[in-house]
Amino acid sequence: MDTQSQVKTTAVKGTDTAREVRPMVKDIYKAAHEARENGKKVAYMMVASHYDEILRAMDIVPLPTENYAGLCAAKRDMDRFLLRAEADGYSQVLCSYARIGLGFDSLRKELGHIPEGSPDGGMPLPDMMIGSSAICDPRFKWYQATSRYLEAPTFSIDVVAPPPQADLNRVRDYYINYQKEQFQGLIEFCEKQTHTKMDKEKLWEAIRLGDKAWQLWYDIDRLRVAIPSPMPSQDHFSIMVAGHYYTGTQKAVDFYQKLYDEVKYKADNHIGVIKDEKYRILYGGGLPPWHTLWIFNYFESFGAVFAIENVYRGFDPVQVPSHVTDPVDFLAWRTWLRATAYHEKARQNSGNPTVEKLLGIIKDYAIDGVMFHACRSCRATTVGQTHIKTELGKYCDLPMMQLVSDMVDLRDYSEAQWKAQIGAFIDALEARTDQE
Amino acid sequence: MSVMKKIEAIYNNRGDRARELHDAGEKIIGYFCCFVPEEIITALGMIPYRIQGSQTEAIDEADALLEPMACPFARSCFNKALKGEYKFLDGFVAPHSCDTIERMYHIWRANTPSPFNHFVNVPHMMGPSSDAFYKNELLYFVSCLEEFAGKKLEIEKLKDAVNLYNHRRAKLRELYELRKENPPRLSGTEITKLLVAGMGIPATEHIELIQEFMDEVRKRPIPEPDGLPRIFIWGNEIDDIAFIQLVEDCGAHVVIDDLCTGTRFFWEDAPKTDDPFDGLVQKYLGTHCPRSLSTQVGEREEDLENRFGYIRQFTADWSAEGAIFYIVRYCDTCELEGPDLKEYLAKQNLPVLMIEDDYSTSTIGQLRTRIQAFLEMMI
Amino acid sequence: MPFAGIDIGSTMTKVVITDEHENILASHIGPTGAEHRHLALRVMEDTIRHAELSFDALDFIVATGYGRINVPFSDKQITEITCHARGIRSLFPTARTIIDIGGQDSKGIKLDSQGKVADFVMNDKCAAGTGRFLEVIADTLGIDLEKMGEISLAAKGFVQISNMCTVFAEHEVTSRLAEGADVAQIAAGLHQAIAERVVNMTRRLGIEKDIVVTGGGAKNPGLIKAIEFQAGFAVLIPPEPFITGALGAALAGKDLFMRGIKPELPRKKEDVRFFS
Amino acid sequence: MNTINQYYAGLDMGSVSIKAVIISNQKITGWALIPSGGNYKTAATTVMTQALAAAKIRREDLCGIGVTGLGAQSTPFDARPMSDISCQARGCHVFFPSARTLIDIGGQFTKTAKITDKGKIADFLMSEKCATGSGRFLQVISRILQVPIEEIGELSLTSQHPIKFSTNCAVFAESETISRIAEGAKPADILAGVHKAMASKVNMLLKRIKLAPDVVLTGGGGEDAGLAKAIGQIIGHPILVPPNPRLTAAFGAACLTMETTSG
Repeated sequence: MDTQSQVKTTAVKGTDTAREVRPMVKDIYKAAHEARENGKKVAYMMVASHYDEILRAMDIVPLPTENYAGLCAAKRDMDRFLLRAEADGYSQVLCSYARIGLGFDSLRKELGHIPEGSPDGGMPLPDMMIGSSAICDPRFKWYQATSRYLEAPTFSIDVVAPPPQADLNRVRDYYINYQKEQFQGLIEFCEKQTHTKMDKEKLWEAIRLGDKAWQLWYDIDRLRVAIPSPMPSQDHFSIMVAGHYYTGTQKAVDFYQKLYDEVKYKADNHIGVIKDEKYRILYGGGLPPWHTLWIFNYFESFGAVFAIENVYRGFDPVQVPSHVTDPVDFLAWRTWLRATAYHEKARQNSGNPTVEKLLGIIKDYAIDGVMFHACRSCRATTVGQTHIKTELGKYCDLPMMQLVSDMVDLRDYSEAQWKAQIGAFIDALEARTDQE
Repeated sequence: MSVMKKIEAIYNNRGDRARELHDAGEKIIGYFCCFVPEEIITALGMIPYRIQGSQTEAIDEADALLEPMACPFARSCFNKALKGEYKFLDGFVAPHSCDTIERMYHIWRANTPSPFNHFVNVPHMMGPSSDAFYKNELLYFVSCLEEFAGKKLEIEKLKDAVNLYNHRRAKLRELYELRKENPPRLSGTEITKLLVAGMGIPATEHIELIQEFMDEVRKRPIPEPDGLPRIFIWGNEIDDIAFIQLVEDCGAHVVIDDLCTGTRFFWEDAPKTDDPFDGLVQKYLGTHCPRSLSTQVGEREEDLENRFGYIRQFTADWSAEGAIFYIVRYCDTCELEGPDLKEYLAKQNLPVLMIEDDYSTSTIGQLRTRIQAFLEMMI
Repeated sequence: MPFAGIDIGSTMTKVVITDEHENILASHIGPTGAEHRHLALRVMEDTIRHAELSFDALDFIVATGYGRINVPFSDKQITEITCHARGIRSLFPTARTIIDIGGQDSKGIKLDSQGKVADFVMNDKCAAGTGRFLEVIADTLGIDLEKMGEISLAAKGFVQISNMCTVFAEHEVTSRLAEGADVAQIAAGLHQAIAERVVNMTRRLGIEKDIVVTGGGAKNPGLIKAIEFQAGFAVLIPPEPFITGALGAALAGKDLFMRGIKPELPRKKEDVRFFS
Repeated sequence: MNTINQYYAGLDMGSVSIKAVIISNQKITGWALIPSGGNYKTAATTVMTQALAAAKIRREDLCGIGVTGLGAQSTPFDARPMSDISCQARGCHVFFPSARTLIDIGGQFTKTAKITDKGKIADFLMSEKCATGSGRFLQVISRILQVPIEEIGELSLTSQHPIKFSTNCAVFAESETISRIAEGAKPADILAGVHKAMASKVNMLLKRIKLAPDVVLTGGGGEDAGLAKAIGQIIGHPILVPPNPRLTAAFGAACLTMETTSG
C-alpha cells in the first residue's frame, strides 16, 4: 500500500475551520518548549479528567501525552517508540498510547535529547506529571512507570462515577464530596509545585471559558443533524483538539465560534460533505484509527458519510445548581452531572446509559448504520462495544459493524480485512434501503 | 479420607458445596477480587463465594458478548456464568478493581443477572478522602444487601465476622510459616489447592481444613536438603494449580507469593476498630494490587522501596532465590507494574522470569522450557 | 570419552557426538514430523554407528529441544536455551548474545563473561518471528523456503509488512501480490519484519557483541542480512546452525560427567515419548 | 427477462485460489479454479481462459464479467469489484432461495451473513484476527497429521471420541495437536476436535448476527463434511452446502452482473 498518499486525514469537503487545527496542535508542543525556557511549569497530563481548568487557572502548561501518541500515529512515526517500550519490557498488548509515551521518554533518556525528527519537535521534559483515573486504568498508572525515565513530582486524581442502577440520591453527596477532595488535593499539589496559591477568580474564568467552548461544540454537533451532513467525522477528530487540549482558553471559544458559523452556513445552504449523500453513519464508539483516518474517505466513495460520533465530546452541557458558589465545588458537581446524565433514562429503558445516548443520536441524526472501532490495546473504549451493539440491536434495526485494529499500533490493522467488511457493510445498508 | 483428598475433592468440584448450601436455602453471594469484604456478607448470614474461572475450559460462549482483548480470567468467569455454572449464586458483587471487571459487571448483569446484583466502587488513589469514600460505598453496599437479606446488619455480628476472617488469616499465615523450611514439607501446589478450595466454602469449614492440613504437614518427616531453588511468585489470578505445579515439576520449591489468590487476600488482618467499618476500609484498601496507586514518595529509589518493600520482606524471610511473574494477559496495571518490580528485585540480585500468559493450561508446554531454562540459569 | 547430545525439535531431530576435547566425532539430522517421532531413537543409533561406537560406550547422553521431556535413553534433559548457549560458547567464546530462530519459536539469549546464560527471552507463543512464519509465507509466495533468502537479496528496497500474525501477514502478502508488488521485495520485507521482531525482543536483554545467530533461520542469508540491518552490526554464524543445540547438549553432558555425575546403565533403548 | 444464450462470467480472486465461472440462465456452463500464486493478473487471465474453454465459448460471447474477492482491484478485466460477501449471498440465494444465513469459510477468514428473502445482506460478521475460525486452521492441522486436506472431512466423521482442545488459537492448537498425537490420540478424534473448535468459533459469529434457518455453508470449508456436521450439531440446524461451494462467490458475481447489465 502506498502509505504516503493515504495519510491524508481531511475529507474532500471538510470544513475550512478544521484546517486551523494543525497549527494549534503544533502550538501545544511549541508552547511547552517555550514554557521550559521562560521558567513556566509544564505538566504531562491526561485530558478529559475534568481538571483541565485547574491547570489553566494555575498557569501550568498542559502537555497531553496521549495526544502526542495519536500525533505520532497520524504521522506514521510510531514504530520506533512502540518498539522501544517493548524492548524495555512493556507488553505488546499494553495501551499503545502509554507504549509510545514510555518509548519516547526512554529514547530521550538514552540520547540525552529529544529523538531526531520527533513529530512537532517532540515533548520537552515535564516539571510534573498529573494522571487521572478518568476513562481508564493506564491513565493513572502510566506516569508512575514513567519515573523510570525521568524524575518529576507525580500526582493522580480519582474521577468516580456511580453505576446506572445506583440510587443517586443516596450516593450523590459522598461521590461529589470525594470528587471535590480529589480536586482539592490536586490544587494543593500544583500550589506546591508552582509556589503560588490558586486564584479562585482565575479558576472561575477558566471554567466559564471551558463551559462556553463545550456549549459551542455541543451546538455545532446539533447543527450536524442537517441533511446532507455539513461536517464529517474526519473534522471531528481534529476539531476536538480545541475542546480537549485548549480547555478553559479564549482560543477554544473563538475557534468553536468560527466553526459554528461555518457549519451553520453549510447546514442552512445544504452544502454536504459529499455530493449525493446515500447513507448516514454513526461512529458508535472506540478511539479513532489515527494511523488510517483516510478510511473515512473510503466510506464516502460509496456515498456513506459519518454524520456524528460517540467519542471525544464525551458529555453534553450540564446545569450545575445555582447554590454552588465555590469553583472547586462546581467542578465536582459538573463531574458528577456529566457522569450521570443518562442514568435516569437508562433505568427506565435499556439499563445502559451509552445505549440510551446512541438511541437518541440515531433518531435525531437519521442514522442508517453504526460503526464501532475496537482497539486491541484499549480495554476502556473497546470492552463492552459488542455488548452495546447487541443491546442497541434490541431497540433499532440498523446494520452495525465493528472494525478491529488499534488507535496507533499499525500491526493490528489489516487493510484487506477492513475493505472487505466495509464493502459488505455498504451492501447491507443498500439492502436495507431497498426494503423500505 | 486424608485431608489432601478432602481438599482435592473440593478443589476439583468447585461450587459443589456452595450449590449444596444454596439448595439447602442458604444465600450465596458471588464476588470478584480482593475488594469486597466477606465479613459484611457473612455478618448478614449469607455465604461469600469468590468467583473463579477455568484455565482448562476454552472460552467460547463469552466471545459472543465480550471482546477477546479483555482479561481472559474475566472472560473465563463470564463464560462459566453463561454456561449456567454460576446459577447457584443468589448475589453477584463486583468491585471496581479494573477497567475489565467494571465493564464486565454491566455485561454480566445484563446477560446472567442474579437475584441480587451490586457494584462496589473502589478508589484507585490512596488517602484519607479515599478511605471516607470507600467506607460510604461499603455502607451503601450494606444497605442494599440488607434490603435483599430482609434484615439489618448487627454491628456485633460484623465484629464476629471480622474476628472469624482474621482467625482464618492468622491460620493461613501460620501455614505459610511452614514454607520457610528448606526444603519445605508442603508444596506450592498443595497450598494453591487449599486456597482455591477455600474460596468456594464457608470460612468456618475452610479454617477446619487449614488446621487439619497443617497438623498433617507437621507430622511429615523432615526431608533431606535437595538444593532446589526457592521461588517467589508474583502476578494476579492463579486459581488453577497447573502453573505452580509446572514450576515445581521443573525442579523448584514455590515458597511464597504475592497473588490475588494468595497472600494478597489474607496477609493483612482487618484491624479491630470501634467502628468495624474503619477496620475493613484499612484492610481492603490496603490490598497490594497494581490497580491501587500509592502516592509518590521521594525520588524513584525511595518510591520503589515504598511500593515494593513488603515484597523484599517476603523474599528475604522466605529466602527466595528467584522470582517468577505470572501476568494474565491484558492486565494493563500488571503490565505497567511488572518492569518496575523487575528492576527493584534485580537490585536485590533476585533473578526474575516475566511470563505473560493467556490463562489457559494449553500453553503450559511452552512455558515449561522457559521455566526450566530459568532454573538452569540459577544453578 | 564420547558424549552425545540429542536435540528433538518440532520438525527435526539432531544428534551430535563429541569427545572430551569438544571435537565433533559425528552428527546426524533426521525428521521429527508427527509420524516420524519414533525415528528419534533411530537417528541416535545411526549417529552412534557413524561414530563407530556403541550405545553404552557413550559416557553421557543429554536430550534437549521440544521433545526432550521423555527420552528413555538419555541421562538428563536440559533446555535448548542452556544447550544453545553451551554449544555457542564452544564455537564462539566471545559470543555474548545469541539469537536462535527455530521452527517452533525464536529465542534471545544473553551470555555472561563465562558464557553462562545470564538472561533470555522467547517469542510469544505465536508463529510470528519463527521459521514456521517463513514456511507459510514462502508457500503463499509460491517459492520454496530454501530459495527465499537468495531471492530477497536481489531486491532493491523492500515492501513494508505490517502484520506479524502469520495468518494476517499471509493475507497482507496476498494483497501486496495483488497490487503487483515484486516477490523479491516482499520476501525482503518479511525478513525485515521478522528481524525487527526478533532483534527487538532480544533488546530486552541489552544486546552486546559478539552476536551469534543460530537455528534454521541462520541458514537464510536474507534473514541474516535483515538481522544485521536491524541490530546495526555484523553477526556470527555457526558452520552448521542446525546442530548447535545438540552440540551444546553433548558438551553439557560432558560438563556433568567431569563433575563426577555418572549415568545409570544400561540405558532403556526405547522410543521417545512426547508430553506424557 | 430474456437471457437465453446470454453468457456472463464471474471471477473470484481469493487469497488462496482464483475461480472463474461462466453462466447462462443462472446455470453454470463452465468453470475453472487455480491457485492465486504470485501474480494475480496472469492467474486471472489463465483461469478465465480455462473457464471459457470449459464452457466452449469465446471471450466475445460474454455479455459481462463480474469480479470479486480480495484481489478484485487488480483484475485485468474491465469490471467494478463487488463485495465478496454480497456475491456469496447472491450465489447462495440462487441455489437455496430459502437461505437466510450464510457461512463462508475461506482460506483466510470466516464470514457469516444474514441474508434477506431477496438474497441481499442484512447483517454480517467476519472472524477475529485469529486463524482458528478459518480454513487455514484445517490446513495447519492436516499438515501436522499428514492427512490430505480433502480427506480430513471423511476421516473426522469416523471419530467416536473427539478430543477437547483447551485453546481456541490455531497456533496453540498446533502444538497441542502434536502432543496429543504423542499421547496416542487418533487422527480422526483430533480432526473431530478441530472441527468442534472451529464450529464453536463459527457459532459465536452466528450468535452475534442471530442466525435464522436455512443455513448455507460455502467456501473451502463447505467441502469438509466433518466441519459441516460439527457446525450443524452445535447450531442445531441442518447445513446446506451448494455444489462446488468454493465457486459460490464467483457464481454470485456472475449472477449479479447478469441482473445489473440485463436490468
